[in-house]
Amino acid sequence: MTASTATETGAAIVKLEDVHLSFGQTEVLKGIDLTINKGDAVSIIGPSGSGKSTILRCINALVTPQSGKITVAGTRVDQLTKESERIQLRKRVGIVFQQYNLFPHLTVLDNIVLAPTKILGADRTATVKLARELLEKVRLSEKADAYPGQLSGGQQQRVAIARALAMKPELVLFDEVTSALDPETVGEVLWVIRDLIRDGMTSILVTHEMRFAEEISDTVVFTENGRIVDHGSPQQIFHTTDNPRIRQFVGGLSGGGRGAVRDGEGI
Amino acid sequence: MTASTATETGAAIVKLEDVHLSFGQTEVLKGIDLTINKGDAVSIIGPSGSGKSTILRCINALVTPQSGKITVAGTRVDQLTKESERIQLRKRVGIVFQQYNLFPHLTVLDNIVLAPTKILGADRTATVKLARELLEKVRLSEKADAYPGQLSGGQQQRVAIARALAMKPELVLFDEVTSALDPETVGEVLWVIRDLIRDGMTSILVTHEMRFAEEISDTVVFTENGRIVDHGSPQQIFHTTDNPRIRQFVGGLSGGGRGAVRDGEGI
Amino acid sequence: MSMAVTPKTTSTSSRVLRYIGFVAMPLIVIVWSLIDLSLGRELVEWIPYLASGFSMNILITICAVTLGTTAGVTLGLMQLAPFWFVRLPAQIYVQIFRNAPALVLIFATTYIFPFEIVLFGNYLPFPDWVKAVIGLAILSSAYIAEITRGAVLSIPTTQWEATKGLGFSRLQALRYVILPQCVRRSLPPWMNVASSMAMGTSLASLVGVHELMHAATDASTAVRRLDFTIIAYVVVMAAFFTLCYPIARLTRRLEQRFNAG
Amino acid sequence: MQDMNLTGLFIDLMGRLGLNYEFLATGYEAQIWRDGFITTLYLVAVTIPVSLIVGLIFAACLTSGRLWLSAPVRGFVELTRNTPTLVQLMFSFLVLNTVVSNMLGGAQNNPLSPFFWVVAVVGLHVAALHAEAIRGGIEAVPSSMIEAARGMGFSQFEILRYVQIPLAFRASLPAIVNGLISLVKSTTVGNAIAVSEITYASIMVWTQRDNVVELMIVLLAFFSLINFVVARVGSWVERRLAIPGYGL
Amino acid sequence: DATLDRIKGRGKLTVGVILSGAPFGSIDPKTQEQKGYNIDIAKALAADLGVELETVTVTPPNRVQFLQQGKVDILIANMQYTEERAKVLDYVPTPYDRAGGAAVVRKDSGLKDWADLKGKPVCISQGSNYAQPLAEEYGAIVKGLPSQPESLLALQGGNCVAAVHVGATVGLLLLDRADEWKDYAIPFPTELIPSDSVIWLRKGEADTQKALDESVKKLHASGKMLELAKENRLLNTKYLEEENKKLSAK
Ligand SMILES: Nc1ncnc2c1ncn2[C@@H]1O[C@H](COP(=O)(O)OP(=O)(O)OP(=O)(O)O)[C@@H](O)[C@H]1O
Ligand SMILES: Nc1ncnc2c1ncn2[C@@H]1O[C@H](COP(=O)(O)OP(=O)(O)OP(=O)(O)O)[C@@H](O)[C@H]1O
Ligand SMILES: [Mg+2]
Ligand SMILES: [Mg+2]
Repeated sequence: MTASTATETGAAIVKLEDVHLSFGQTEVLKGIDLTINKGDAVSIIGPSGSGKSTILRCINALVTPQSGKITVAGTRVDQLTKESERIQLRKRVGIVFQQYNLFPHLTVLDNIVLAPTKILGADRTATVKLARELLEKVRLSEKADAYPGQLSGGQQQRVAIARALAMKPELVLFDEVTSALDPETVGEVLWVIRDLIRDGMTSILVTHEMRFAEEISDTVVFTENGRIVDHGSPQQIFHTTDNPRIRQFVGGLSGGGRGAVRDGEGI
Repeated sequence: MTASTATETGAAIVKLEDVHLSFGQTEVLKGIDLTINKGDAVSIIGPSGSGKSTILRCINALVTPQSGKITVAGTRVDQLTKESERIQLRKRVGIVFQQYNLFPHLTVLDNIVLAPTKILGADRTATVKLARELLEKVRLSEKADAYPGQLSGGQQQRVAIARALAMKPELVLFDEVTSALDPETVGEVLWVIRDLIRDGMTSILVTHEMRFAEEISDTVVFTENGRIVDHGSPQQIFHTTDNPRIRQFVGGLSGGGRGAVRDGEGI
Repeated sequence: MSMAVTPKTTSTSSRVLRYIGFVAMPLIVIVWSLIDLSLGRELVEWIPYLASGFSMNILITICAVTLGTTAGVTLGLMQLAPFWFVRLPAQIYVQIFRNAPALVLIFATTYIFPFEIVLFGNYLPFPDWVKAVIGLAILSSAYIAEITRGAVLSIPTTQWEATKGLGFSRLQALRYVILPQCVRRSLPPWMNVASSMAMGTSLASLVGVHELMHAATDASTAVRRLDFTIIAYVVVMAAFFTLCYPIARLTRRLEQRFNAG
Repeated sequence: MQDMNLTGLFIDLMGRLGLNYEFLATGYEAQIWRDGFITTLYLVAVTIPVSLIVGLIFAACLTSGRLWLSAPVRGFVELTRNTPTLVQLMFSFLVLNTVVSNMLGGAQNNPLSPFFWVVAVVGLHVAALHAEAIRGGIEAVPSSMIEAARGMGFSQFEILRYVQIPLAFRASLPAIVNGLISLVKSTTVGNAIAVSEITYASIMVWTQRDNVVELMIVLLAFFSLINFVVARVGSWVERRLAIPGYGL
Repeated sequence: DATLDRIKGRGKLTVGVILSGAPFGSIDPKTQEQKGYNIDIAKALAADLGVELETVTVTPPNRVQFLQQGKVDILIANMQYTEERAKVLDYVPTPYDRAGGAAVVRKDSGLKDWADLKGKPVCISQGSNYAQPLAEEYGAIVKGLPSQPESLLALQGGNCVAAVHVGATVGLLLLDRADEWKDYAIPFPTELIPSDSVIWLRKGEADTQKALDESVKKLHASGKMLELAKENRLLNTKYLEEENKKLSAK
């Protein structure tokens, strides 16, 4: 474990204040408050449908809440009205999804190079160099010219991470990046994220890998039913919490996913 | 755990003797010997590409080995030459795949009823009754008229199991039935299989859920690289084996999938 | 979020268009006829003649599309057969007839089929419209064969695998599982074929059928008014539109129905 | 001279088979007929790119989600798909063209030739077919992939340009090739407004010589040849653009 | 021969007619029946043979096919005599009319004779036989439109300087619809390739040919042909009058 208690490494880079969001009739976020400092690694855990992905989408301006304040790196995200402003924000906040969604018609290298050159207008030679460095980082140097269809799921997901990093984001959001992977390839993706966080990248992870969340996070946030039920150091959430719901979720198979199957309870 | 040591519950229903199989140049099965008795539950575990799915396909006559004997319920599967004979066999051996592959254009009920009525020529009213019982068993009675697209992955997989059972098979093969599911819905599918096995259905499971395999199997088979490296009671394979490779696979994240993340090693 | 917005806007726009489509052209015809009453009278006089022509277009369209679909699906499946002696003839048929202009195919039917058949000493006329049906059915079957082949190939192999696992034979799998799923995928291109067959019926005059295009020319020739010639064209367009557009809408509705399922 | 002899030989040979190609020996008819081949090829060569480019623009409008862009295009697509191309062409040439002439102060100032109208009407008609096919392809791009691109800061247009169209184009290529094959055949409507393509030339010959069968055989062979080439090029492009791991 | 036997056997004469416009052939909207000079001739012939008449509308691409196939017995379809046609088909030697082309042009166009059409676009209908002489002799740029109405629309739209059609048809048009055509005239002094309109039939049907020829001659001699022409408002009946004189004199 790298760090465990409160989050005072730097200034707040993400701040959500009383964020409410509904899709049509269904209220999905019912007042979210969350502060994340520069350099932090925050994990969000919680049952399916509790609003984890939606929180990430709010931060990246992919959805706009009905009320509440969202500040990301000095920008009031909730007040952005123009799509072009949202695009500006998204260039600074990387996001990686469960379905890695590489562009199947481009090689691995082109997948990484496309956005920086076309969206940021970066120089191609420099970007290719950066891309190769990133591929090295995710240990896929030899796959630069392969197409996504020729890679395993774990390899694709690592490319997706490299693609997000190529935009040199100030913050990266990971949404269940290992859920679609077969059990044996989960490990390789988690290695990459662990390295990133060790290098000091600010990141927010939604994950079902409890053990992993415990190891790498500075703060763990537990959401349920559109609310943040509790947050604290991994030690607090995973071991010393009094909240019976969290204990159950963290402990049982039906609540905690595969991450929990070996500790003997819950089946 | 229901039963643990050797397999003497009944007569052999499946017998593989020195089965060799190649796809083109690549040798996938390199001499498989396996005996399964009536009423047994056998789990096959092992790393990706080790030939687990291929073993199931051989038993169901979906592929034919180059050499070796396969006997299933008295039929010499390896000697079947006509497609119609293979179809006869498949009617008696159910198989459920990782991608549940329900027929998207039919309701849940019709998915289950289609094969028995059209293939076995069973009476429709009786089959519908059976289908409703099976849906009850997999706890989906209320979804009889839904379309597959309207169900979650876990629900679809349970329908797929019901569909296989509707053919009243003598033996059911499960090929990583929970791998494509998100962590929270794995449990519901495993419940159904556990119930089935408790009811005495002969079944062969390929699975990555070690804890589950340990709990429900009579025998666990460990495959690697086209060979059966070891087999025995769950106690033997998971706890008392001397084989370092199996220890590593069962114990480490990189080897054992998510089933292992909570026991503190491997990350 | 734009995902959530898109279907809504397209549905409003198509609702607006639905009405415009049906109303616009007939409206032009009516307003014009009312402004110039002598033209209107002329048109009213000719409507029965034009209508009798158009009934042939409808008849031929329905028969040709039905026949072409049946034959096309069969040919499409033949193209996928595991035996070359089934596959090859179907492939050759499709390549030849898909590439041939409708004009040539319809004309060829006059050449190939007699105008009457002698049956037990009785002269039975071989109706001209049947020739047009055959010509168009040949063309549409070649197209539909390709559509069917494409649709079958686009069904995930895992579906075939599932049927195998349940003990379906190849034909049973096709009949109960694969083809029903092909319907949705094939609907839009099928509609394209159906509407081009409807348009193709205007070539039926080549084999001596009294159809709308020809009737409109007859009418223009007889009336000898320039404005009548023009309004006759608008009437022809409106007629074909009323024939094809409902089919187009129906297929889109079906498409959505299957999407929901 | 050599040429004349060859023609003569051909006519003679065909004559023995009961096919009348005697017009080839004449001046005027042989001339328009030979020109007909060239005009058709030219027409096809011009109309194909027009239909592809306009089809792409139409598809972009249809999927833009903006009513003022999609509604007119949808209206046009339905109109052109559901009315005979032949009538559209005659209407455009005999009515619209006259209107244009009047606006420009006389036919002599009107630069729009019958050839232009064939390219416009057939090109736009097939463009509508392409647009529907490409729209299907665009809508089939998984929404999660679009969200991934949006999450990276792509604008709507950039998503279309770099993600949706490349994928949709591949997915709809077979349908597009189908559209091009019917385009080649549709150029024959040009005869209705006296564009001297090959069917027009054939009509002019067979109305005088009544050798319809002979000319139909040539038409069949000629169009089959062009379409064979189109289909070949189509499958070549399909292979060139194929990407591993995707059955696109 | 076969055709005559069949006509007699069935008691029916099947005639292929073309509806190229008044006065030769068109549709009567009220009865939806064909009318015109060609149809009247067909009726008269059938009456003379003592059989019923059935007419079939034909178009340029299918007329010969229909005749060869036996779908029609004879063609009265504006097909002028040409040597090429005579090689494949037989015809009734006595013509029922002589017709040539007339050019409709704008009055202010300044065109005076056929030679003035050199290098200018000229509209015709696709069935007509004026294309070759217009192009080869007078150097006009010929544009064949599907039928006469389109050709005339193209003329009015300024797409060509002249529309050349059978003299009788356009002459009658300019008379009947003087308002619409007030800016147009038929100024050329001569008709283009005046030639004989004959009835066509299958090759080698000598008996039919003979029987029909007699009938046609009879119609000319009795003045019935002339009468039909006048009823249908053929403008130029000079040829028919000559024929009537010649034959009735015998
Ligand atoms: N576009 C949408 N329209 C309507 N409802 C939505 C939409 N997106 C999400 N929801 C609903 O919002 C709720 C929260 O969704 P969210 O994806 O944030 O959950 P989650 O915590 O990420 O769950 P999971 O672990 O399953 O990914 C769910 O009930 C979901 O059905
Ligand atoms: N149809 C095929 N053609 C060629 N090779 C194949 C085919 N099916 C399987 N293989 C190869 O056979 C080997 C064993 O495959 P199999 O699917 O049995 O492995 P598995 O143990 O089920 O792996 P996993 O856990 O990934 O499902 C793999 O290397 C695979 O690439
Ligand atoms: Mg989520
Ligand atoms: Mg497998």
